[in-house]
Amino acid sequence: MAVTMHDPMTADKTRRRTITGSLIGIAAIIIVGVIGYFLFPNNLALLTRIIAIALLVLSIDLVTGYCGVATLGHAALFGAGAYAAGIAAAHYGITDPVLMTLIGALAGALAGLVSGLIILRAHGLPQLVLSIAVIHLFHEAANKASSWTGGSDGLSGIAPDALLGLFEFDLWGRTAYVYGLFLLVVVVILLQVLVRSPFGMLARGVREDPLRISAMGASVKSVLIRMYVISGVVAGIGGALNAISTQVVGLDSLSFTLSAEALVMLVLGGTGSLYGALVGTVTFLWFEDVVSAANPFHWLTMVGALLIAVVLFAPKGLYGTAAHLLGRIGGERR
Amino acid sequence: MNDGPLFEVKNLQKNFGGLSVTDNVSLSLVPGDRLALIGPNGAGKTTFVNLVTGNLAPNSGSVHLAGQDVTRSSAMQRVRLGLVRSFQVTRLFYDMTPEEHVALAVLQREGRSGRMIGQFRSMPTVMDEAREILHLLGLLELSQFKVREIAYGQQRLLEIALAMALRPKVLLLDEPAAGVPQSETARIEHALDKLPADLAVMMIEHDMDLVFRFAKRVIVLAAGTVIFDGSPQDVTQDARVREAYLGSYANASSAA
Amino acid sequence: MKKLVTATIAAVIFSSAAYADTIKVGVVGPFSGPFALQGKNFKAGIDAFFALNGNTVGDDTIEVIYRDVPQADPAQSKALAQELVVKEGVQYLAGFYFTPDAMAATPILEQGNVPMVVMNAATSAIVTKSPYVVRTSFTTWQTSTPIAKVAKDAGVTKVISLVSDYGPGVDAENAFKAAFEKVGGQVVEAIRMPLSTNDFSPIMQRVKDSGAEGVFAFLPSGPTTLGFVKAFNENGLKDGGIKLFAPGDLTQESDLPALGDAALGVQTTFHYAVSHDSPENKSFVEAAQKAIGNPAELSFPSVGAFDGMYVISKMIEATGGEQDAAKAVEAVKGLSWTSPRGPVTIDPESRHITQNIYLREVAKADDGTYYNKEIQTFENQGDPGLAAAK
Amino acid sequence: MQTVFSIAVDALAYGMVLFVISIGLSVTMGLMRVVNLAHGAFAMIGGYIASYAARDLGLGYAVAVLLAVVGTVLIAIPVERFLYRRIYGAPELTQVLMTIGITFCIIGIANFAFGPTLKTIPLPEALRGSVDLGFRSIATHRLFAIVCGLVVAAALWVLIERTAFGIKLRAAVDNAAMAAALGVRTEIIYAVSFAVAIGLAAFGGVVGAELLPVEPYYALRYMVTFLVVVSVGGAGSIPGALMACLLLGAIDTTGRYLAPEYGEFFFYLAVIVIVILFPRGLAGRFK
Repeated sequence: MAVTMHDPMTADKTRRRTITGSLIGIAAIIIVGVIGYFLFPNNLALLTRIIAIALLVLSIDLVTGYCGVATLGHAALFGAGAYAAGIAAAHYGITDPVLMTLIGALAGALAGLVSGLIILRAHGLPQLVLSIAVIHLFHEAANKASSWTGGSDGLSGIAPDALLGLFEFDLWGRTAYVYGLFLLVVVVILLQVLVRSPFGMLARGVREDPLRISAMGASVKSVLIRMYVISGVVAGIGGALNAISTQVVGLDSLSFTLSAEALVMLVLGGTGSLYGALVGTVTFLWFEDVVSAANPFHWLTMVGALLIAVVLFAPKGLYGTAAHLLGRIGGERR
Repeated sequence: MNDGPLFEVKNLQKNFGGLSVTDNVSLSLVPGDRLALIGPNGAGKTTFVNLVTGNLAPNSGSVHLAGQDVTRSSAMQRVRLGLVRSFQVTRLFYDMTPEEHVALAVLQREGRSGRMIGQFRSMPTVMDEAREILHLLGLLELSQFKVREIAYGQQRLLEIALAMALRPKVLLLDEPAAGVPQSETARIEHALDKLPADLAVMMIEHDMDLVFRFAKRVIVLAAGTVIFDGSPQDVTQDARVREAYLGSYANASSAA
Repeated sequence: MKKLVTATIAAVIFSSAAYADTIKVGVVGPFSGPFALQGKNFKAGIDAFFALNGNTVGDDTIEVIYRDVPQADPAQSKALAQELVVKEGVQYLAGFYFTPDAMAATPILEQGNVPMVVMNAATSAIVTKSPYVVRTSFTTWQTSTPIAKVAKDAGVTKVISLVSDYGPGVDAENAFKAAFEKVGGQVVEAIRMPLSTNDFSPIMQRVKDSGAEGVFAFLPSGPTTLGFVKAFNENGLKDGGIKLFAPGDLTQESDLPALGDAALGVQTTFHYAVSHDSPENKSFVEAAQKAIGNPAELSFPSVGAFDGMYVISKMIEATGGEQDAAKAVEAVKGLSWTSPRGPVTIDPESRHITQNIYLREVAKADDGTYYNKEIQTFENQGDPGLAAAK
Repeated sequence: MQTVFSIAVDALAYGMVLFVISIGLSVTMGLMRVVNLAHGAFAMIGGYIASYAARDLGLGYAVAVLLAVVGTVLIAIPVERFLYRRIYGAPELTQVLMTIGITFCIIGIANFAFGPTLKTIPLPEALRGSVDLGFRSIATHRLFAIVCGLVVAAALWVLIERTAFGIKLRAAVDNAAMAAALGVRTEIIYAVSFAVAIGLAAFGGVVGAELLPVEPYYALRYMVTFLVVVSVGGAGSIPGALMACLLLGAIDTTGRYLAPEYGEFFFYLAVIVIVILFPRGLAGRFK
């Protein structure tokens, strides 16, 4: 067709540029991960924890950053994954780590569906309150079902098999870390594909103007519910990773505190971009680890100061502001 | 398809409290219709649009689309049946490009917008159609800019492009030229000329020049009821229309 | 890159070589957050131990590394414990205020060849999770059982049980019920209250309606105990002659200034009162109060930490500073000594501490401060919880 | 029957305590559109000041309350000037980040300055003890809290609906640019409203201290409760907040009486049902 002859290059270039961008991003994650492995061989447990939480933060980003749904109850999805994987191992003897991960993902998806159906009944502040109510209900349910979950003592007795029958989950946490890094990379690749897909575009549309989306004949609610389920898969994998690597699941994984902290990490890094979520998580947890080791008694003040500083000097979040600045420099050069 | 009109509104009624905002309105459209709906401020045009598109539920009366009763259908379902609207105040995704907008609409029409893998840029049919529509409306050069970076007049054109991409049977244009500087209305008119011939179009508009150039038929709404239904030539001669417009609308139309 | 790796390896070797004469002890506890007070008490107990006994055992020097887990968070606890073992090279893990935090770290012990000394976490089952766990605090079963006899002796036969709805609360409910029914009493109703309860008035109404003559209560130490005790008085239960029995968490010393007159006369059973009258305790309290800064903040976790350090010092002595968890734990099985709380023994079988449990009553001292006055001693109490679980 | 009355009285007292503390938050969130998660932190500061004045300095209760309100407002003024002013009109998530940061800092400072123990505010003789209502006795300070709640509600209503300041405030909220064009100094209006909200927080923190005791984690422990109450009532509406507090107080109290072990379930299920039925808050319907 004549029209397409106009500039077939531009679209192709855009496509190639985004794909290159994604590849660079993935490569960066792997490189940082490998450097982390060699630079902090004794801190792998912390690094694994960061990866698990990063999956939760990514999952919040899917609904908050990409669809505009604010939530303070997302740990429900993470905790569901953690408990499902843990219960499968402790009560049913399903100790294969890959199988546990799949169970976690499935449970996360289910929890995503349930909490999505409730939370999406309102907007704005009432929505935030619904999400708080949901996480408290999940928390109470886990506390009550103590014969399954161990209640407040935590669910212990989770002993995952060697990964692929070859690699034991050892004291040094090497296997858990490598497995976690692998999961993270796979998830980020899939999410890259997702956010660039027609569905990803639809989700961004929902964030910017739901009314316009429905005027195009698409169902806003269905988009949001589907995204909630996907988000549940991601968070559930994070929860399962947590259960596998620490071999115990506590009520904290279903808590308001974790939900709120994860949201703070996301906003810290910058919403609406996968890398923002990762940068936010790493910065927050690393900062917390360093300051709390330096002063276990009064580190909270430092974290508070960091948050205030970010709002004042990097209002789009750390990654968002950096990307914006780089974009401006790049723009001037062009 | 049956022999009835493509689109029909029967005895539509909407009350807010004791006030009838839409009072027993009936009208119908056939393929190829070019209808302008006009009326002074407060005549109930916006309410009527919302009733037709399904954003408001009527107290009584019915809406039919292609022989089907859609009175109880949601706005979304009506779009899928071929009733598409544009907005009086631009509603677009400011962080996305025109190309993405139109491609999304095309994908949505084809039922492919839920696909979670692949990019529209690697779907040749979608790309071809999107670029064709953008080209038709003269937006192709802007296709890679963010919408927030392009001029308002062009954003209005993109609204029309979006509607076209959905290939409607009935198109409801809510003041397509609202907020566009006089110098650029020609481009809007130009775009309207390119709408498919068999499409039924209902336009709500204040700009009488545009109405006269575009419409083959005019309906005047005042105080919630239809007071005139006829040709553009006759509308200015009608006594009731003059009465309804005296004062309030005479000023508004010259200002528009 | 190569340089970096070399440097890292050098650092690792250097740090592992360094503990030839410095023995590191990693202490995990809540040093910030809502339970920071209890973490502060850990540190005070440990500092008091060093103040009284020095920080050397033979020619080895003990160094304590603190890690913060503000709220029960097993994942973080495990990550920090792991970091302490592999990165900091600690030979002993200690502390652990919450049960899930302690449980989470137990899988590390055998692989890391590290004993764990639990300084607070009070669920019976922890010691069964690994043969390298030794506990110097108490269990909820241990402190909740004797109060049943106290209630019976006071002539109360119908009791309503009110506990916070979480692990230790459930333990307390079961312990009391078992012991009270054994002596012929009856628990007419057992209510579990959400941890987040702010207003206890409706629950006091339930107590009135139940027709019980006494209340058994377990709440974690901290803000909620204040509301509970006040509601008990203000709703006329105290004046109505209903007696309140509880393990000592309800009236920990650091909460007493806030509870004030409201708590006067409340009887609790516990393993330690700051007021315990013995020369050992006198010197301990003096050192610990100095360490904590504000004397009013001193409470029971400090003594668990103090004795925990004593046990660790004995372990170091037995192993000569070598890392040998099995030998270290073996050495303290059956160990007896006089703690600030009184005579204690590490039970060789369960590795839990056998100790006196005291009946105390909140009283007002001459200087206007409040304290737990010991009025009766139940000697050599083991952990009935472990037996009950079997 | 007696039990029903008794529960009702408890519910009323609990609801009014919630009301006194949360109403300030309703003002900031509804009228100034700031999600102020640090509200509880200011209530806590009030509690600390009152405790210090009454317990450590031995001042009277009334003086302590006054000092608490004035002192907290004085502390809040620079915070408003340098931090809050930056987030008026910012996205909700940014406001959440900023105000959580402020909360963390205040907790850290309170912990450092006053230590982690519980702080009480000694009541005057008149408020100690219990009053016999015939069918039961109730603590005098609870009656006092009920009265305080009613007085605050009435005073606020008058301030917003009946004074020149109220008119300017509502104008500034509806359309800041227009109000500014009409000569209303919106910055001052905002600063004053913020001060009023903080003063109410401090007042509530002191009056409610018997039920919600003052300690460093106060700010986080009750944050969710305040947020829920305000949003269930409909932010910015005084009658809405009052209804929400009484309703949620009643649900909480009744649930705690009938089935304490499922108290949390009742409460949050009720919240979900109410929010779904009244998405714009209880007061939304009546506007």
